Amino acid sequence: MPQVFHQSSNTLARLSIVTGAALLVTSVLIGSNLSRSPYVTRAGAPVDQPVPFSHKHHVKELGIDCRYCHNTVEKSAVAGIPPTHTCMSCHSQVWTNSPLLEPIRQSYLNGTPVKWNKVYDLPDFVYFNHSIHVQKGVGCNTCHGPVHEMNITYKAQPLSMSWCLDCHRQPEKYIRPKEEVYNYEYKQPQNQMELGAKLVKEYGIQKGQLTDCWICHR
Amino acid sequence: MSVPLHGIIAEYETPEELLRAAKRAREAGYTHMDAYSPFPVHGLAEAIGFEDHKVPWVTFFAGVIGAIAGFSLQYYISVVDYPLNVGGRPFLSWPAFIPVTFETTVLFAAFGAFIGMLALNGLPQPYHPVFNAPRFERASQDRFFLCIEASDPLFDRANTRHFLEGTGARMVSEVEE
Amino acid sequence: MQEVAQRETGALIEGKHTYESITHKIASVAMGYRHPIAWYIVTAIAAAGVFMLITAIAWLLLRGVGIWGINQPVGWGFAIINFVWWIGIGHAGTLISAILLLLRQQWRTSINRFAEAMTIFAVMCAGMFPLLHVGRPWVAYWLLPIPNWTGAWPQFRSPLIWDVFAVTTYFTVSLLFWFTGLIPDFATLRDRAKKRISQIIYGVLAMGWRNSAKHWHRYESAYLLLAGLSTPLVVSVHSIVSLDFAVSLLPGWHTTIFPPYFVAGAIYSGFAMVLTLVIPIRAWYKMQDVLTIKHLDWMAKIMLATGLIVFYGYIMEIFTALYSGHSMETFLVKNRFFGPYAPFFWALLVCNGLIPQVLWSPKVRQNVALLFVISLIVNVGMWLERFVIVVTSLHRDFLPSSWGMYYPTIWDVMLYAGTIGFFTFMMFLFVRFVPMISIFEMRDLLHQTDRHRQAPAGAPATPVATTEVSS
Amino acid sequence: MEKKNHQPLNLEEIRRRLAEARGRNYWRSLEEVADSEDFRQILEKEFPLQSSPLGAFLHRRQFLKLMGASLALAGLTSCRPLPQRKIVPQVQQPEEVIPGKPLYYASAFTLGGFARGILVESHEGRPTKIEGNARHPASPGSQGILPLTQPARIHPDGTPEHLGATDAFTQASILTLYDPDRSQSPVQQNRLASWQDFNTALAAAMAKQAAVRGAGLRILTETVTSPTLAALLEELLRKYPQARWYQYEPVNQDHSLEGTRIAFGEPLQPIYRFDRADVILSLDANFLHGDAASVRYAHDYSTRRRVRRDTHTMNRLYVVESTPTVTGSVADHRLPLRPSQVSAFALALAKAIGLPVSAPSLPEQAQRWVDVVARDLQAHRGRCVVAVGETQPPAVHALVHAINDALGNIGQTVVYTAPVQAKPVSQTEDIRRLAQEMASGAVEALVILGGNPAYNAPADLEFARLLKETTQRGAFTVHLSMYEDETSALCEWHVPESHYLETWGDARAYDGTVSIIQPLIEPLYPSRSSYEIVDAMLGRQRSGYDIVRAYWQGRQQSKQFDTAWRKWLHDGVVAGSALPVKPVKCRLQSVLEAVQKLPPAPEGLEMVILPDPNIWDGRFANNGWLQELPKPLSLLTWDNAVYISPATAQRLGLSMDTGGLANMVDTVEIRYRGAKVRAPIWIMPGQPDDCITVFLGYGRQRAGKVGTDLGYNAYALRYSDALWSASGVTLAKTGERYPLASTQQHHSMEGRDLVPEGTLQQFLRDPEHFVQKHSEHEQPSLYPEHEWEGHKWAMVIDTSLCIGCNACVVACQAENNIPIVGKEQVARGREMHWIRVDRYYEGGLDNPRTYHQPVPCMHCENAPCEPVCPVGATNHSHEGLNQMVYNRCVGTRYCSNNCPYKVRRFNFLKYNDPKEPVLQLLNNPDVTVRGRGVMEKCTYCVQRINAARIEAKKLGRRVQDGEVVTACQAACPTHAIVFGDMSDEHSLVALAKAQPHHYGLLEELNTRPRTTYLVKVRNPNPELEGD
Repeated sequence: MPQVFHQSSNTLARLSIVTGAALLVTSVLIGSNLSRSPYVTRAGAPVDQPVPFSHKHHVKELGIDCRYCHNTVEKSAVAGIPPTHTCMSCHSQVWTNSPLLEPIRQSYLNGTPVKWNKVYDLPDFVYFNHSIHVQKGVGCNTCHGPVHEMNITYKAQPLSMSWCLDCHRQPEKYIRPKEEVYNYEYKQPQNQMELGAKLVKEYGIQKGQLTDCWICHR
Repeated sequence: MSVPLHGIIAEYETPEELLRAAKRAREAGYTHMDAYSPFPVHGLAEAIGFEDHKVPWVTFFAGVIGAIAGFSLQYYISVVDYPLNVGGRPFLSWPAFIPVTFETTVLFAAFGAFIGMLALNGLPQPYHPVFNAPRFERASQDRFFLCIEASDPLFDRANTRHFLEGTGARMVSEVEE
Repeated sequence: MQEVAQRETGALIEGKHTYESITHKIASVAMGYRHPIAWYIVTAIAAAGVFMLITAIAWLLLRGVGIWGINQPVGWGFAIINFVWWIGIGHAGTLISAILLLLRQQWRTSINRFAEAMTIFAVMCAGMFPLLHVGRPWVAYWLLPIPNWTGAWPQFRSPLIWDVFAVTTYFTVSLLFWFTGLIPDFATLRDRAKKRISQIIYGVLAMGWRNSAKHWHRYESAYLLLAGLSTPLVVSVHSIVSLDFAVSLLPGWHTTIFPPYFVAGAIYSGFAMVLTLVIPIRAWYKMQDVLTIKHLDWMAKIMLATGLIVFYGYIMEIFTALYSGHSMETFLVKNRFFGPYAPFFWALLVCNGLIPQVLWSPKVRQNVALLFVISLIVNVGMWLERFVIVVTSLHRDFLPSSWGMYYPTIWDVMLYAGTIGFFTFMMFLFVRFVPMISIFEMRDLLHQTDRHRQAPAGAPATPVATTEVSS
Repeated sequence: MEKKNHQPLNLEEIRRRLAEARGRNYWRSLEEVADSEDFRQILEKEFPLQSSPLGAFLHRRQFLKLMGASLALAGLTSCRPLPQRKIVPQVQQPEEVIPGKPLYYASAFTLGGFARGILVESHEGRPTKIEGNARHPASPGSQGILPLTQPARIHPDGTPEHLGATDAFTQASILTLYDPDRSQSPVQQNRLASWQDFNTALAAAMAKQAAVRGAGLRILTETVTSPTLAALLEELLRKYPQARWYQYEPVNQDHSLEGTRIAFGEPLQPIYRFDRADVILSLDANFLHGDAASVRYAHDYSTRRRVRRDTHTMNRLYVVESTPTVTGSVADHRLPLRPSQVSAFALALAKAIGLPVSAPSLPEQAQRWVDVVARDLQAHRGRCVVAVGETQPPAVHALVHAINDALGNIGQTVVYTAPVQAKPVSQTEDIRRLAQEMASGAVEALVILGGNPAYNAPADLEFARLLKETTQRGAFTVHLSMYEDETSALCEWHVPESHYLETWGDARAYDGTVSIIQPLIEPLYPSRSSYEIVDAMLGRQRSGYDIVRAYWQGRQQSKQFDTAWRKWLHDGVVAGSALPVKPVKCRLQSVLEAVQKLPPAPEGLEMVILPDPNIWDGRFANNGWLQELPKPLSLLTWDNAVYISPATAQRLGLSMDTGGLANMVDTVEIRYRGAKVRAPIWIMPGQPDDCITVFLGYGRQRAGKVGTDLGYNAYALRYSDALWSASGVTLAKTGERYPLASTQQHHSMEGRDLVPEGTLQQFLRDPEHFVQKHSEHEQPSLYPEHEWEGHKWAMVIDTSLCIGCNACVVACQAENNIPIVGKEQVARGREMHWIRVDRYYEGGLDNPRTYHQPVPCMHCENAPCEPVCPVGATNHSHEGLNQMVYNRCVGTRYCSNNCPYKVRRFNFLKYNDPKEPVLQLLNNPDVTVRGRGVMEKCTYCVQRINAARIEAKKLGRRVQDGEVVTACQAACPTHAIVFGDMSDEHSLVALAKAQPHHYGLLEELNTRPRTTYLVKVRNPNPELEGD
């Protein structure tokens, strides 16, 4: 009498196969989505700073130009974090005794720098050069997002390689006239693709080269 | 005792006896039946009037899909999505893409054959009424069975039983649903 | 039980056997059988090997491949040698079960299950090496085409990618083929099982197989198709492995004859390994009457044949090298003959070329002990072949300034020995829990050979009027 | 002071712990030191800000990039979220500093007192790379030879800056700056002390000496060419009239100074003008390597060896030498002779050109040489040079001056200036006198400024013993040095010396040109320069800057001093400070007398003593780059060996086997005047028979974690009357074998046409068919041609010019963060150098012809490494660069296997472990630090290409020729390496590729290398062909 299993086991068997397959698919989906999620990329997550510096206040409300503080953005690979001295050039006059600014004053007094937390942190094998990007019409907020709306600064983009490639493959999708680079109000025109194509030619951007590994990795 | 029957099953000692019995059952006009043997017996399927050639087709189409999937994967990666100058070779270095295409073909085809066979046989199916038949465990060892199912239009508890007993069966018994 | 007369054509199955007796003989090994002491000893030793393997891998992951003997210029050492060697060993399984099935060779029946198991475990061992030999194993998954946020993909011009696909396909298909073959036998075991637990286990594995003629019908065509698919596969796998070398431009690697003679070599070593394993097990489990001298004889013949092809390959390699007149090629031959690794080369010729020639004599082919020794020698020889190909080609290539030597370290050896332990361990577990010979095919074989006999002169089938209904 | 009221640290104890400790432990144990109450007090008292040496530095500078570098490993291996990293701006941004942009400052590196001009690349305040200063006579750039259209560098103030050549020492000197083994605090009698303690002690000692007018005060320096330091010392001697200032370093100029004294009656500095010479004869003069002017000489020499389509003449170089050297290896004709025979050769030559000398007999071949060479020289009167090496006795130097005089070369190809040394004395005499005074107990205060006499003074003086006794006698003995070395251990006081990149100073080049040495960085540890010490001895506390500036202000009484000063700093040279050429009159008589006194040729084995080509006199023993740098010709690393000729080795039954991983060689015991030294042999083709060569600089006892206990100490064999060569040496085979790690195991070309060569005559006869070419396009391909766009970067290396000095190798190592792997790994064949200089021999063992072939990545257009990479980690850029992407590499090593040039290097282990934080400061922030398990290789210095391209693109122009200079190219003294864009047919590289004698290595493989070569062209004398 070889009847080993109960009738229900048939359903059970088939069910287990179906669920097994389903599990496989979902786990793959979850995995791939997780790896792109802000949890991993930290995109959109505000980063605490020793001093709660508000770009919104300084940029939008006071209208200070990006380059006032990030003064090497046109010359160097790094945009530059302002030295304490830059802060004090105003804050020796205004908010001179605001408790929030205490670390700045301390730094200025005993010459120890302020240790800010990095918001845009590329892996060490990636070499990004600000100066060439602003020279070729990549706007600040194309990568940095609506900084002028940020009270506490956060990373607006995942900084994944595929994200970089998106623009390096088709710069015309994003670039704007040089003079608009620092304009945070700038809106892409309807004819972005034509404009982009025109600018790519005008700025002598060699598209093919932009996907060479050694453009970013060395 | 009106237990619904799955059918009536007869046990034989040799494949030849089973074959003969099956043929006679066909002649007697039975259509819904199945034969059980511990190893594939040639002509048995025909004897119980069973033809099925789906498995080769499933395999074939799976293979074709595999080939297309394999090659287009390589084409998309090397030509469309991220073309790279590798050692001065063209993006579409088709000769280099042959091996992988071949492998995916075989892989898909094999899965086709395996899954196709199981699916068409309705496996896995751990429970089946025929297992209720007495001594049926011998079907996977040294005995040969012929089962005429209750769903058969000509099926009649008494007649069918009588018929089977006339086919030189070692033993005839009823199989519960 | 009916009595069975002595069969004349019984060289493939000896002694008196009925379906029942043969089923019992094989199935019982997997269920409630008192195993020979040898089984425990070998399994214990093999287990120790497995631990060694684990140690070697742990240290490797901790320190990096620098613990091995590899260097510039010899970037590949034991890892790749062993990879090729193991892959080769696997081939006999597929060949026996697939090609011989297509060729309707009955004698394959009693060894195919065993050989297929060997294939699977050999490929497992082989698969470890490419994975472990990379500098950063934790990113080895980059060799698979997984969509990822770097936007980078594998590079399909590389033979290593071909390997990935070839080996995984090979493993999967072999597994399917093996399992398909096992389904009816699992059913047998399920039906023979006394204990509930083994009933369930084998029952699950048998997936409700019930030996129905309809099942058999589809089953046979599927089985045949899988065999048909495995046949080109087995040829392709080692061809592709050989392309790892043939595609390069290194003298001694850049050789068009590689694919065919790698495949031949693979089968050669595969059969050697089958013999190495079958001969003792056959003795320990008293399988002489199903694994007969005739089987060994046939396998020996195949070894002889493939061995000759391989030998021809060596000669052609040397010939083309010299005939090409390419200074680098001729130097390579010179270096193999008289260079620092010459002993390995000559040993290889002796092991693979000379010694197996004794198989011409039937006496040798039917001398179990001798066969066993020869099979071991061939295994060694095939390993040496890979060593010679990998190392002697690399260590002296184009620029004499960058010539060097390769000396394996203890870690190379431990990893290699470890895989052998793992392989043996798995084989013995297989023998313990799974019918090592395909039972239903043996019954079939028995039936085939019975055909010639007229029906047994026993009492005709007498109807037994039974009224009780099974419940 | 509080020293009394707490238990002082026992430094011996700490050193023991440090010796055992490795890596992080090392630093932990150092922190143990730092944490000790004692130490912190000392530091805080001294440097309020610098409570921890490294920490202080970290606070002072901005460190985005540095932190990058230190996390590079984590970065390389992970795509997971990294730990939150800090970004630290400065408090006040210095004017010229643009974060992320390097600055270049001119300074000078001195070796043996002689300056080589340098430009130092500085990233956010940390020097990372040294280039030659083309404005400096001792580190000439390629301008003049190669018409550079564009400056390679822009100086902070915007003026164009050409790069000059350098030697390996200069390149590697920056590693010493960051050496974790440098001494970091004053030490008194093995106890950590403070600078204040020292100053107190020094003041006391000086006061004591003031009483006796300095009768017991002795100062020992190395060779001093610094005007400032000399002035300070003179001032000191004026103040303490009885005091003495001695100079000693093992590799000095005694013989050449004495030679000029004999020949001209006064010590002079001979300067050769190889650029004006048609024929050059070198008598044991290795003028292309190691000499104060080597880089310049190599440059000048190369101007007459560069063969192009329009070339008609070349100079011809004869070398007669007692040890194979790079100079000999590039000679048109080379004759190995024992040192005594070289002297004899000089005499015979003098005789042959008609000087009244009696010539001893010479071997037949040498005699034939004399006749031929004499004829050739006389045929080029006034256009030839006879150069003599320091190893030859003074009389021979004098004789050579006479020969040059007789050949009318003086004033033409050989000129003389006043000595460059501030005080041209016989240093051997100096050290001997000091030793005598120490023995007599006359020395009460001994101040040793730099140097390491206890290790490297002549053996017969027993300086170490005397120094120990003097200290024990209670004398005030001080040793100022960067390491706490053998000498420090025997002095009462050791005080840490500042690295030259940390301090102010000045020095003269071989021609007297003065350079101001300006620091690039604040001292990493509390340390002083010799200037500051002497100033302190004078009872002042001026900073190095004040001292140097004050001196020069005093010299130049002009309103525009500031302008001038700024210009000097900017240019790296003090304009017009070169010493004027002196008209000289050769006194033949005194020369002849001196020559009479030459000893007769000795019997038996002779011994040559040379400074090690990489470690020099031992001062670079702890410099890993130089230790792992293959020594020219032998390509040995991490050891010194005894060179011995094949025939002699055979005679003595000595052998070495090069089969295995390391070279297992016989060891011998060298016996000389009672001294016994055990050393491994190296059978050196081209070494004269019955003549061994030993090398100084090894066998250090207290060099540091890297350099201690390597090799054997040859100083034990060096006697004050036989500095460079000795006879009567005996060798005894010990029977022990010793492993030596050489980077090349096989020395013949196996008849493969790898380094084709030919003579000038052949070239002139038929330039076009000078080399048999494999045309690229006769090779059929299954695939279509690849289309290139934009620049096509390419390199051409002129094998006629390469002298095998290895400067390029170190330059590359410094530029590209290439790790050192250690002797065992080198022996396994795992060295990491991205460019190697292959050396092949051809012809008989006794005097083979030598070929040098630098091999970087070929950047093949059909790169065999690329198709085999399973993950596409190596592939081609649009500009034709063979890209290697470390962060994509999984490490299959398939690419390396398939590379016919074997230029790829693999990180078999974690070579680039960020163990020593201070070494992280050295990393070039523009180059990824590679982790374990990834492949790497020459990138054509892509970081420099990208920098140039970005600047060019910002200005909307193309990168122009000469704008990208690779590290190897910049360093090369003979400018044998040309790099540029071959798609621009006016570029130098395109011109080079258009030359008839241009070829690609292994081009028959159809790899289409972008790095190609020019055939080696020799200019042999037909009369000597076959020699």
